[in-house]
Amino acid sequence: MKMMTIREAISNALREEMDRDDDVFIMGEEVGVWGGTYAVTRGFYDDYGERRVRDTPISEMAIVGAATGAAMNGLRPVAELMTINFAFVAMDAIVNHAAKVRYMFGGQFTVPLVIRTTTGGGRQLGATHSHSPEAIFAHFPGLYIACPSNAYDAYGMLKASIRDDNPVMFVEHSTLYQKRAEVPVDDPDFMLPIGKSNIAREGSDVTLVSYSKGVHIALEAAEQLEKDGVSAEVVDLRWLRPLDTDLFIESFKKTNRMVVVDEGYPMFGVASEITAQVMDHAFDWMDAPVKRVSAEDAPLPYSRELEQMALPDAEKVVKAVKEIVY
Amino acid sequence: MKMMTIREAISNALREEMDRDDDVFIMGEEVGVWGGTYAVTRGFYDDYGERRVRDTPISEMAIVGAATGAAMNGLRPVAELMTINFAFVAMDAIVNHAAKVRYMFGGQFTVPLVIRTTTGGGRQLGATHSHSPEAIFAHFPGLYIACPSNAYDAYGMLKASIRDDNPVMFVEHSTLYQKRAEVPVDDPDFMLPIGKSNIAREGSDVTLVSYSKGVHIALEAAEQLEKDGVSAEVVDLRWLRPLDTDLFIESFKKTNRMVVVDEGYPMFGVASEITAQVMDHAFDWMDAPVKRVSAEDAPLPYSRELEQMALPDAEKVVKAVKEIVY
Amino acid sequence: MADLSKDTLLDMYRNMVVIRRLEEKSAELYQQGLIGGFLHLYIGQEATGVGAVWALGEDDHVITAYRDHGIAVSIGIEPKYILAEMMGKTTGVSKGKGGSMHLADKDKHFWGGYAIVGGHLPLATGLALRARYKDENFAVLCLMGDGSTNIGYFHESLNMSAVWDLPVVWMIENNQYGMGTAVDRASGETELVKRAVGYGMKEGPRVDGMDVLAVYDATKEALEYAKKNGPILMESLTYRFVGHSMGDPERYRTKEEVHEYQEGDPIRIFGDKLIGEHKVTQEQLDVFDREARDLINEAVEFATNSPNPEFDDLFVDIYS
Amino acid sequence: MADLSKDTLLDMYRNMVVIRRLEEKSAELYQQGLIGGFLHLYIGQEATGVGAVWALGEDDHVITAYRDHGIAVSIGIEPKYILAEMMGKTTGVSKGKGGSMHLADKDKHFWGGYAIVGGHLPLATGLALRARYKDENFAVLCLMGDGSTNIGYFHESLNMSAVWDLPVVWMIENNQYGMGTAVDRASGETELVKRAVGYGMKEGPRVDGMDVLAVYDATKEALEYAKKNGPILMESLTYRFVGHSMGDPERYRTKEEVHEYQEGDPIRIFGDKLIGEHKVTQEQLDVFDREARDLINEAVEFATNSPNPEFDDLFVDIYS
Ligand SMILES: Cc1ncc(C[n+]2csc(CCOP(=O)(O)OP(=O)(O)O)c2C)c(N)n1
Ligand SMILES: Cc1ncc(C[n+]2csc(CCOP(=O)(O)OP(=O)(O)O)c2C)c(N)n1
Ligand SMILES: [Mg+2]
Ligand SMILES: [Mg+2]
Repeated sequence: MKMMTIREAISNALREEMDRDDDVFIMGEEVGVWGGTYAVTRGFYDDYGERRVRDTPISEMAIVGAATGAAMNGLRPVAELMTINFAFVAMDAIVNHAAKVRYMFGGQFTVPLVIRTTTGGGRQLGATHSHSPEAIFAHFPGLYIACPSNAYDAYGMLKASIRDDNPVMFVEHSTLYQKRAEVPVDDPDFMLPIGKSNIAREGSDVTLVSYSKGVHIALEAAEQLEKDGVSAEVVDLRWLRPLDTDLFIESFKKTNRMVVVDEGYPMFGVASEITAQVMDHAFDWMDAPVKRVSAEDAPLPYSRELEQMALPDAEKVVKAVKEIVY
Repeated sequence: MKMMTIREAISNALREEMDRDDDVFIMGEEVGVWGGTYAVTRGFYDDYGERRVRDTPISEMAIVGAATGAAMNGLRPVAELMTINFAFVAMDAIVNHAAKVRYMFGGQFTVPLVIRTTTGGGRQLGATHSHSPEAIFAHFPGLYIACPSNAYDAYGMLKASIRDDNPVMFVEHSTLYQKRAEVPVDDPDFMLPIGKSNIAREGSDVTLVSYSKGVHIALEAAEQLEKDGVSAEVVDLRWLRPLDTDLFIESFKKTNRMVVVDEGYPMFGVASEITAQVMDHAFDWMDAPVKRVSAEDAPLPYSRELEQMALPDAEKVVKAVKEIVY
Repeated sequence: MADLSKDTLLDMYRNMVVIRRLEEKSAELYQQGLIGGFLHLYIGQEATGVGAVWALGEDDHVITAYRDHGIAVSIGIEPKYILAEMMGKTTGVSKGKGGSMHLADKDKHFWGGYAIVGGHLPLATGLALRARYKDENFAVLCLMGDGSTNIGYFHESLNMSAVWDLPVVWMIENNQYGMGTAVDRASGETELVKRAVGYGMKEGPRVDGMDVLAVYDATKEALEYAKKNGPILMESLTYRFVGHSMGDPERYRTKEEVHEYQEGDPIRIFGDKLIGEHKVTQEQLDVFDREARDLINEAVEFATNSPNPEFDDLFVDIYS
Repeated sequence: MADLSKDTLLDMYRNMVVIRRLEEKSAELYQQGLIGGFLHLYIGQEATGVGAVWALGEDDHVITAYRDHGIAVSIGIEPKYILAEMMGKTTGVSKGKGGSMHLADKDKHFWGGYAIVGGHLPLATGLALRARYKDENFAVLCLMGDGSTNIGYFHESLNMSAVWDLPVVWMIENNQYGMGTAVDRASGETELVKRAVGYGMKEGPRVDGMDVLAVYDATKEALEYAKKNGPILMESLTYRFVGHSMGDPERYRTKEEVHEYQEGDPIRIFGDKLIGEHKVTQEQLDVFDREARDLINEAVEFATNSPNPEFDDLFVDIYS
């Protein structure tokens, strides 16, 4: 075990997988000479050369499409979309090609592709650059969606994603790169199973479900709640697809109360689905309505204070909990 | 009032608005010489000429983007995307530009744009061409999403959309064009209000909520249920954004039971949001879990029988109702 | 000029005839409701598909758009598996999941037909990347329609292939229309190969797409060029004798225009050449035709008797 | 050559200086945490923005990417409204909703800066459509970076403008890098104006982007051309003296390279010309400089004292 940041964990995982398998390579905007916009691939270009660390033109459709073609033809690309906002430009390549070529051709093709990208608001980047649109990608069968919240998970989930034979959108949160945790670097084959979520904190009065940055908001809320005598369990989904319904339902059957925390737009979002799952699987355990704490239903504004008001925070979560724990 | 198909209703609405206002024009692939892939604009090219009925290259990003620019600069384009599947290629132009230029520039710009498109599966077009992805567009504030189920609504909603100053995605169902209904052609200013849903059938035991083709499935199910002594109310959402929560919640408070019917993928979809809304607004009225009948969680296959099995139908709705009405 | 044995020439001719008969039968089956979805026929364009595919070396690859039957036959997929696919059967090349627009055979290096205009272009870029990455000596032939050269995918894919010197032969099957839109109503520049200039890419020829041997020669040369130097953009000038897909009202062109092109039917042209220059008799050609009909009829029988997929198949092959 | 009065020349010079001082102050405010988000400075590129915008006629329009401060100043937005925007205040041009990357002033025909690479190109196509639709005599100047010429938006927007003969001047501000990627690592063809060929579009000049009058002249001519004939693609060859945005490690170029270009500072070049050819004194130029500093300092004060938006503002201007 070694203490490291999410940035280091991802960087290490990438290096290890590239060292293990020559077919693993990186492509994307500014991944090479620049060293990665979020510095995740710093040093890679010097160490692996331009064959394996490929700077691309600003061409997201082709980045995803070419990575998909390369994956179909036996390579194992880790394609980077600088931010998930640029995934909209490549939407068709992702949801209609990467996600579907296997199915549509009766299983002839395999797409061992990882699309790494960053998500999240809160950095004053304005409406087009501040999305947390994971829900709309998770809508599509054929993809896996990974949303790690900490270094340990990021490391194990990325290694699993790279070794898996299916297309994975690997969504990192742009404000979490400096978060530290212990990472099991001693085991070169350490992986976290695809589609398994995690109890980030145990509790008994209410279940807080989230993923990515929302987990930290939930944990902070849980601490505040503890002071008020409310014991909150925090479920870190880790993956939005496959969605591990079992774990949060189990937790809910224990606590009978739930708040879902999610940084995306509130309508037709992640929290909506989790709520509906509780309805499906635990109706008789509902002592109160499942509450959703998402971003406000507005494009994110530039202004710092205003943007912060639009985003979920621990205070909002605590407030939502108090509405249902009485 | 005049009996006509949805195709005719839309065609009439377009003609009337073009006649009324020279700034209204049509652009898109095959809207002109061909007469519209679904024959909605047949004859328009001859009648209005290529200034106002503009065939475009196969360039969806530019179709939406240019229409947005034209709208910002005072025209009132009705841009056609041949099917909503091609909206993925234009996703960024829709959700990051059409939907956001007003907000991002502090209200300086106005985008009186209608994007007409067709949705739906069931036509053996394979996985890439059979989406019903309305939910992922409805996720984004800044857009309106219209999903008419019949000729009367299509007519009134389209006229309202064209006259409104905001970007509307107007989503027609490709298998409904021949459906007939009475349309109030005598009133040139007939419009249905944006964001108001409708009771398509009254009932007292269960509320079926749907939109577009799903409404017809729900109505068919309601007839079957009636024979079994179950009285189903059918709510036609008409718009997914703004979402008229009031009406279906009111209905639910009367019936205390709900099945949502939706042709899209089940995860992070329309039915998920409706379910969550019930949780928010009518927890104490829930006598049974809200049920969701969506497409199966798989890309749509080509094979006719297999595709049909993947889609919602009246039988599935009846079955879902019977699980909660006892 | 192509240095092909008489046997090979006859095989190519046969190939063209099989495509034609397959297409005619498909149309029939479509009318009968036995084929569904969108059906895009290759009638009139056979010389392009056959000429181009026969030029491929053993290690080369091919990928195309939804108008893919001709490529599927040329690459060697038996018509029975094609028709089974079109009829949605489990014995189809794509197990009934793909239909007419999504034929493929990975083992034959045919990476499929794709229904999103331009969507397969970056796939071709990626398929070709392997050659440079692993220092393998193959090229990828990427066929596309004239209409698809106006979508963003075209630009990004061609540019990336140029920046990375990838061995792709970008071949535009210019049949003069994208659905009902004539090239000059859709493209600022109608000599589409000129778009190579913007990518510093080799501008290839505009070959007579009704002459199977001309297409063969040009493709062969282009493949060699691509392997050595990087991408090349070429056109095959052709024409479809039938509608864009079944049910096309064809308001965008006159019957006369179609008839005029039909005069230059690529199969007849090639047949005449075989008779004139290669001592083949009309009787021999007629035999090929009968054989093709039989083959297609057997294929229909095979497809008809094949099983439909079942509910559980819905969830098979979503993930590996 | 530009036939501009001395007063106009001085105003253009002043304009350039104001941009420079604004940019330096913005950097300072960013370091202090008073400006957030991404901040892309225009230092080094002033001659392009000023030359191009001053060439616009009263009815013409302009739109650009996120590197938009120089355009905003040149079009006549007072720096106080720009800085207020960057500081997220309600008095900002976009009411604090847009920030540095999203300045605009509809009344001045400035349709904004856009942060999605290439996203504003089709908007320009659409803005220009009005001219043909209503038979109005204006052109749209669309500025973009070299890097943005590789995205699908570029291809589709330029082609559509060509098919419809729209009055757009597509001007590439070629500062030689898209973030850290040099043009020849991103574009198969590095002479970017050549891409016009693929659209049958007028290939415009590659003008010296460090010479404000050269840019002015070329733009003026291009605007005339566009109004009469349709779109034209041109380049302004320039260089940014600072990082792509704040915090750029600048590993992709050497300090020497930057210094070399700084020798050709467009403001100094223009100043020297004014002194040498127009009998302007260094003292006069120094006065402009002081005035610019004062203007910017006042702007900071205005912005600082302006109110922040409040919670309810979140929901204002989503819809009209
Ligand atoms: C992105 C996208 N837009 C629109 C369509 C609808 N469409 C299918 S085929 C076609 C015309 C394509 O023409 P071309 O590339 O010339 O090929 P051809 O049919 O002539 O072989 C169009 C517009 C599509 N499939 N995908
Ligand atoms: C679609 C998209 N992809 C990537 C980015 C990230 N990005 C912002 S600026 C930029 C470089 C653009 O370079 P260029 O067009 O040359 O403009 P310059 O910054 O040099 O003015 C990139 C890659 C983006 N904003 N949008
Ligand atoms: Mg064509
Ligand atoms: Mg640049």
